[in-house]
Amino acid sequence: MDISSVFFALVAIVAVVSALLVVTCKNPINSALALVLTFFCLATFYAMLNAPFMAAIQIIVYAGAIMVLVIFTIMLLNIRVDENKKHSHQLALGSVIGIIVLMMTGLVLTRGKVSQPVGDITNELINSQGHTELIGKVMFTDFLLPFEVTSILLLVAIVGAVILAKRKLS
Amino acid sequence: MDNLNSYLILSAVLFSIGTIGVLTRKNAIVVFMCIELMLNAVNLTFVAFSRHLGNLDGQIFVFFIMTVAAAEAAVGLAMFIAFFNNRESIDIDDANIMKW
Amino acid sequence: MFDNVWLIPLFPLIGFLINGLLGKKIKNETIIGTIGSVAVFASFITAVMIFMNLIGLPANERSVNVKIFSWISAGNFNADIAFLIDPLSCLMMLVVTGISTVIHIYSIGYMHGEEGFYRFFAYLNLFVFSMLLLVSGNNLLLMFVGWEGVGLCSYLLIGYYFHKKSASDAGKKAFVMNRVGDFGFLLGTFTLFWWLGQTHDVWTIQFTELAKNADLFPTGGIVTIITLCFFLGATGKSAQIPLYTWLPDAMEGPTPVSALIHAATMVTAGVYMIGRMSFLFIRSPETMLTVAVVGACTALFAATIGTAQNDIKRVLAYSTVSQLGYMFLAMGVGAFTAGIFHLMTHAFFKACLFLGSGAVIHSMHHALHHVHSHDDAQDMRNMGGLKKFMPLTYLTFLTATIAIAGIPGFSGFFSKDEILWQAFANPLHGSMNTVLWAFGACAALLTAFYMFRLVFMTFHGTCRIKAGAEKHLHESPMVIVVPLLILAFFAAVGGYFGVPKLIGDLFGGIPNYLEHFLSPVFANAEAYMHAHTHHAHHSHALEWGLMGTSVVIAVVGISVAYMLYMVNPDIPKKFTSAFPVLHRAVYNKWYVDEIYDFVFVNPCKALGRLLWKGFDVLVVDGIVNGVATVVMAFGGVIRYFQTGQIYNYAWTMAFGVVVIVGYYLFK
Amino acid sequence: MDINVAQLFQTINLNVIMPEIILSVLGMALLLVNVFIPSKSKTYLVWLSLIGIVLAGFTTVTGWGSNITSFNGSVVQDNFAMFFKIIFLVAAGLAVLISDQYVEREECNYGELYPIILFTTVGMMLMASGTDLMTLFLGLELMSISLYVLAGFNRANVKSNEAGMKYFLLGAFSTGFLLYGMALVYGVTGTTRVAKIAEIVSGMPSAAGNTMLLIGMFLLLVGFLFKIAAAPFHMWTPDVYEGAPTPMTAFMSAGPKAAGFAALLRLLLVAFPALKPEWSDLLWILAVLTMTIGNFTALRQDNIKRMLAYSSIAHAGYALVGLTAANSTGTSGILFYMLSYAFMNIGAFAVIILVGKKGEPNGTVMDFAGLGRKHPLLAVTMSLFLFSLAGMPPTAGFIGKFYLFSGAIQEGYIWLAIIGVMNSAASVYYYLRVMVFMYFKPAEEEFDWVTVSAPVALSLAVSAAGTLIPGVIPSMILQYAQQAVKFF
Amino acid sequence: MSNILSVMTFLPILGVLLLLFIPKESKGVLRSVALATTLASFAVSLPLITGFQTNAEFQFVENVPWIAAGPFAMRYNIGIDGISLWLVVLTTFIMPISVLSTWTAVEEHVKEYMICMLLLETGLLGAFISLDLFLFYIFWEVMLIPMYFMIGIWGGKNRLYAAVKFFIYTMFGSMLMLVALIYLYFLGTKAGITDFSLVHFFDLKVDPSTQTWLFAAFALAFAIKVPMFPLHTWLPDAHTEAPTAGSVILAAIMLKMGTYGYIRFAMPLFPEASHQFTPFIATLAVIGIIYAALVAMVQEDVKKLVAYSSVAHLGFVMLGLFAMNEQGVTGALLQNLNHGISTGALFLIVGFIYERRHTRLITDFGGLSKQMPIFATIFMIVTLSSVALPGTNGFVGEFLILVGGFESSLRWWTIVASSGVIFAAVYMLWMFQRVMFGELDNPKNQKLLDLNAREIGLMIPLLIMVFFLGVYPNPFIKKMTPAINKIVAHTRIEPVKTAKAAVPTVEDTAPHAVPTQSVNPHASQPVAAPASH
Repeated sequence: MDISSVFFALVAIVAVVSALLVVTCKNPINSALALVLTFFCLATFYAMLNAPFMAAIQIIVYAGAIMVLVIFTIMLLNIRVDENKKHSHQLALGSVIGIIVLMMTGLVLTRGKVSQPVGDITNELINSQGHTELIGKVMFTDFLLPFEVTSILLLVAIVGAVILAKRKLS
Repeated sequence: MDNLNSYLILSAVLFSIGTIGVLTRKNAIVVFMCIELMLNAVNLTFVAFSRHLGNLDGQIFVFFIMTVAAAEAAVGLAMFIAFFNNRESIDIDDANIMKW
Repeated sequence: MFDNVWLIPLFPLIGFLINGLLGKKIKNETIIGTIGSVAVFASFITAVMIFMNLIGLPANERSVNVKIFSWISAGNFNADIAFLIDPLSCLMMLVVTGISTVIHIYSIGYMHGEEGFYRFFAYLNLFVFSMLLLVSGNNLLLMFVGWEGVGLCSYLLIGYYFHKKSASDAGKKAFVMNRVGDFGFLLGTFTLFWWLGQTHDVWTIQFTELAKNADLFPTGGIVTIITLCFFLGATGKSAQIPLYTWLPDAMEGPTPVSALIHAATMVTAGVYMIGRMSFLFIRSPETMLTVAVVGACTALFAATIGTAQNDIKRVLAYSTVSQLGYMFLAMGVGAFTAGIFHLMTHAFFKACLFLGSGAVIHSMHHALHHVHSHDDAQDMRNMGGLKKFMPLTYLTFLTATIAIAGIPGFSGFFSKDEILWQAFANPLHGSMNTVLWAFGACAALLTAFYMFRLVFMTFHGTCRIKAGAEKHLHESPMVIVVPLLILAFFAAVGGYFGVPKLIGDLFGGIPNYLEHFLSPVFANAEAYMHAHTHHAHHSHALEWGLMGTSVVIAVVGISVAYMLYMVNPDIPKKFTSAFPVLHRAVYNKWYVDEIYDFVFVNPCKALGRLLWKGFDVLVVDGIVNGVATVVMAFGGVIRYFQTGQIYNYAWTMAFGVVVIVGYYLFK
Repeated sequence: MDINVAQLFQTINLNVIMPEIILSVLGMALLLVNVFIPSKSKTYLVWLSLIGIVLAGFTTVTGWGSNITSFNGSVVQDNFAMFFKIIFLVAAGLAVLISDQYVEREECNYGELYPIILFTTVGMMLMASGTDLMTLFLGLELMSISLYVLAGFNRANVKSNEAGMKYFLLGAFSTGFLLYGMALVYGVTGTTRVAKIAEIVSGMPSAAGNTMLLIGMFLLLVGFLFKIAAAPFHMWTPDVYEGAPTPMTAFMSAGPKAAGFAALLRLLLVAFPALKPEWSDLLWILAVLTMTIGNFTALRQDNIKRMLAYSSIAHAGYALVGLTAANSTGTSGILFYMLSYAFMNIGAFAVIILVGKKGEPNGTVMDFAGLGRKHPLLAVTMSLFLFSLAGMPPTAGFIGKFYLFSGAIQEGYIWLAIIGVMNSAASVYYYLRVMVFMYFKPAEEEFDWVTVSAPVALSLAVSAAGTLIPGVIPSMILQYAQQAVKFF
Repeated sequence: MSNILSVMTFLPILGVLLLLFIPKESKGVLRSVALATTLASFAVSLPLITGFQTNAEFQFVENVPWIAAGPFAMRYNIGIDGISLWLVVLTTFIMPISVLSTWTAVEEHVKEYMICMLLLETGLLGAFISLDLFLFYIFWEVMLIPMYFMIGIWGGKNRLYAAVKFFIYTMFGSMLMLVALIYLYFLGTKAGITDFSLVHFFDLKVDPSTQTWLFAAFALAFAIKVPMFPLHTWLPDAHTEAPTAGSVILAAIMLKMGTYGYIRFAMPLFPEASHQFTPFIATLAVIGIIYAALVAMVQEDVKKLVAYSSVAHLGFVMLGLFAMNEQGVTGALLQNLNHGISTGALFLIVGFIYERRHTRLITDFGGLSKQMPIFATIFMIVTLSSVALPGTNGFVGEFLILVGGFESSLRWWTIVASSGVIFAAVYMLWMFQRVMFGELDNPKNQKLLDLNAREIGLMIPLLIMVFFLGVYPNPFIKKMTPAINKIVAHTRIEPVKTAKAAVPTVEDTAPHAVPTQSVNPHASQPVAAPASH
């Protein structure tokens, strides 16, 4: 068990615990903060996977943009604590289904057969050319169209957010 | 490759936790956060696969998922606000006018 | 000339159309009546001319088919509108048109002032048309057309006073009972057609063709089935047991109708049919026996009922049933000529009797009407001593009564005696003969009794009509009386067409015209009979003896009636009080109607109601609506899965994923 | 790994995505126009959008018969995609036409509506023409996010809010599964290009034994099954359809459903034909479930929008029958049916819009009482749509169903076809029920004279024509549908 | 004029278009236009009779491609032969009468009403002339729609239930037929058939077990339409609630669609299966005859009674069809016409009194003869025609059916069925008695007016046909005969060879099937024997 494995285990534990906190915290703010922690953990994993660009935008987009937005909304709406009333059946049923999903996914992963490496991207290449550049090249060649589509997607999101959230002028 | 499997298992765990959250939580924003958690689990899978396969398609995919997540966040949160404006609540329990 | 045979049914049809369509406009009774009568009379004349032509032919050529057009032809089934002219049909045409003419004329007087006078004549003409079709059609199907047609007219005419429930009930009953018989007729036709075609590739329903191929039929077996079916038809039409109950009820119709349809013509259609199919009937001993037994039983049975009826027309009705029984007895013992002979004589005297009773009722009605009495104009208990008020009617009535009672010299004697003799002597039924003869004889006794009871109660004794009414009783107008006289004349002398050889020889060889005339028609049957039965020779002495016996029987019957109703009128009352159950049973016609109601009518209605409310509404619609209800209920249930709660929806989705993934995982 | 720009641009053929470009550009332009022309009435936007839509349709049609991939294989212009694009354009065009009067009445007349509809259409088009999982995903998301907005468009309305929220949360949830499936497929095949996936899967010795691939494929389907409202992923449909503004409901019922089928068809028949034994069983069951649940629940609905929502679930079920068959008859049937469905369903919703009153946009079936007497023409049109939905000849709905069920029978799925037609017979009841109210019952209160604005009238005319004409001379459209599915 | 059939069929559509432009207030014009259209259609149909060559071929054929996409090729293929000729003419003949019959009864929504009538006519005619299975199905379904509205809008109290029941009942059956139709088509394509043309499928050899299922599906659809016991319960409801013209068309024409379907499609397409099902169907037919008669007997509503009588009559028709010999089929087809005329007339008659009294309960009447003599006469004639009195049309058909049945393997069934003639007399005459005879004691009936000129006028053609068909049916039969012979020969299982070979295969492959003719071996043997073949 080398050091990276230990590190992986530690971060993984943190990620799982924080994810659990997201689900269990009564206060949405706490959930949000726990989620941010999870995002950080994932960013760590990306870095470990030699994908520094992904780690960066993980933090920038998720932790930086999305979660700020979420927290802002929570504050705006002044939501403090989650419900007092208990919905035991909801909890139970949800948990059961979730756990089944977990077990099944595990089974799927262990039974499945992953493809052999097909690409030519190696650690050496990433180290030599730089991750961002490599990503950029692929994105603007093979995946140019999806990339362009994201622009419209974001435009729609903006316009939509404006329409939906605007208060009635009266 | 052990390494890949641990990532995959981890992402599966996160995905399931996210699912549980969606199924159990009542606050719409928390539900939304749980969905984000699910998406992140998927992202982890993608990146892990991408690394294993040695091509960057998976990472590109993650990039797009993030964009979509951002867009969804914008629209979703705006929607919650609109809902809150009308109902003074963002409990999904309260979204029950229409049924049957 | 034969080619013009279609004119015979056509005239009445034209009469029917004119009166039926325009009668309401014409209004004038005389014109309507004249049209109706002339139409029938024209037929009569034509029939006479045909008859003349026919007897001009050699005996073995007296069978002519006249095809008008092809009616139905499908596959190997072929039915033409075509007529058969042979001695039998010719005789029937003469009888039908002749008596019809008389009765039409009578009706002009009798129906005077009735509402729907035109309707009456239209129906009457239609009836004559149908009857002529029946007797002259050259195939089974055309006969069936007439067969049903007369049933229809009977229905219409019985229900002539349709506002009376009893009348329309009686009409319906007549029609339905006839239909039961028709059912048999149809089945017989089908079986005959199918069997002959199937086994011998002879696809026909034409009488002459069938007769030509008669030898193809075996004895008994299929023929028994066929003939029994036909006989069922005959019992319906000719009011034999078990389908006789409609006939007494049919007296609801106007009296001329009773005379024409329910005495002289239509009801004898069954007899005619058996005569027409004699070549077939003779080939089934079982059927012949059945016919004979049913005939004998009906003759006796109806006679018993006739003794206890008080309604003048009902007595005559039961008498008709009884006499028809005689005819069937004759047919059943293979005495076809005798049967047809009795048919003819019966037509004369029974028509006369009915018309006479009609005259009486007419008069009674008139008288009772004058004193505003609601007494029944047909009830003999209200009559008595009418002789002096309506002498001519009395005279004709008495003649006909004597004829029916079988007093020698009158027509009934010859025909009835011939039947009784044949019943006794004909070898067809072996040991049954005596029994059949005994039945016939008993019936003869009863006939003489109740007929004279009728005469005594009506015309003799004291006048029992409501006080003050008797001065309104009077003889009928000439238009009524003349037909009575004509018929009475034939009732008296009609028998001389068929004088038995025995008597004929006695009087210097008077030939039996009728037998000679009809013999080609029954030749096949006769030949078969001769070939297949051992013809026992009976002595002339025996025949004379039996003849004497029947005369004695008649006289005894008359005497008893005289004793009971003229000399000592208390005896019947004492008798009834001594045997109340018996009397009530006889008076109520042995409760046969009630039994039929109980056994057939009510169960059918109950079953219909059960099937409707029970099966149709409850079961079938229940299933249909039930399925709909279940589906709706199911929809009602599953819609509640749609709780409106997001997490429920999410669960469902996740659950779906789990199930399907699980399926693929553990497949 | 250098980029040869010239080579790169060689792979890009903008003609392939010309309709998308036209609509996107128009959408953006309209956003600006809306800002700079402060007119209270937005009807001009309707006509502008319509021009763009027609233009896009024209460019689509001119490409008929070509089969060009572009953007390095992430998008394709083939008959299949083009046929679906026409369907989307029809749906969008009709939706645009029926919106104006409604939003005006409901006082949510924001000019952004039309651009969003156009962007939605772009998303749908990408779903039809995308040959890369990423394109498909982004197309789907573009469509979905726009639809979330459209569902919640009437922001002052509680039901609209609720509809938007439900749609959003459940849609995002299903996206989670979709993405996980994509990830697994990516893991197994190492690519996101549909063509390559097909190549690899068919080359696999035991593709059916690879659980990861199977599950990946299935989770992938979930995302699209959700969009077409197939059971058990249909739960959102009634609520969202009921709550969303009626024109949006109409649009939602026609466009995204078609888009979902476009994606499903391409994935199942291009990427995973090798796994047909695996997915056809599943679809068989889902088709039966979907039809039955949809129809049976619709039987008991009084709210007409909700009823049509359940009915749209049922219709997804019918189309799934064709998908199960997966032969040219069935698939061309889907294409035909989706087009017909766009006409008839949007037409029906147009009538609902007209009959509805301000403030109570959720008409019940009872609101139709007496329509036949007061507005015979409107009632006749509605009857036409309903008969078509019920699958009565001579309407397009019948021909569509005929081909769908024929496809199943051709492949030997007799029982599926029988269950289908039985469902179809049961569905007649609730369609007839509307007609019962329209014609057989008198109006409960005085019926206001319905005003029909020009765009709505046009949309009704087009819908009616689109419902009736293909029913009488269907080969006009069917032959194109046949060509469209030829490459499967 | 080579496209005479198309003109005839679509002329009513033209009428519809015309009606659309006539304001709904001018009811007289609307009615006249509708009447003129139907009359024109009738006039156009007359050359069919004169121009019809007496042979077994389809005539006046129009055959052009219609749909061609994917595996399917549908053609607009129409034409008539002896079987459909008279049904077509019956349709065009009845339609003007129906239009005229509701001249005054329908006062509301005249325009829509007339449009419905005309659409209905197109649907009916189309179904009778279609030689393309798909085209037939289209018309078959289309005719439901106007009828549904006619019952639902202009019907009686319980019209809603009746209309919906009618529609869904019929729809249910035809849906299964659709599946069978498609299945059959694909069987055909395997054998090289390239379109839906009926004639191509006649020669298709379908294996017996498949035939069983296909036949069952077809038979179910047709049985519902006929309607056969126990699928008849929609009929009394539909008839009772429908307006007069609706009932007339329903009884006179629409029900014929079921029997026509059997003879045109179900039987020749699936001869082995037809034989196999014969005892079953005959049993149902006979049960229907007796059952409907018994139920009719106790009905309180005149219309319901007539409706049940229809069930009984059509039981006869079914029996005749499944006798599968010339007489039986001829009789059945003739009876189709007869039933159309007689029952159509009966419904008109019920309509007359309903229009006057707004009730159809038998107990509300009685003694009408006195007040309405013309009516009484007409009613009587029609009643008698309905009870198959010789000389009227009903008799010829019924007799031929029974003869045919008797010659076939269905002898015992026929014997039972024959008793139907008794029951028919019972219920019809009893009804007639209760309505027309007796005292005129209900004061409301005492002011009834007799039929007016219009009413008499529209009954007269029917009465003429009653007698014409009764007295001289041969012209009708002659035109049918070649076509019937062809179908009978086609449907008949060849006597010696296949009769032996077919029976075991039928039993092997279809153990679930209803008893085959082997149950009645001595009966089936002679049927196949006629030397004419």
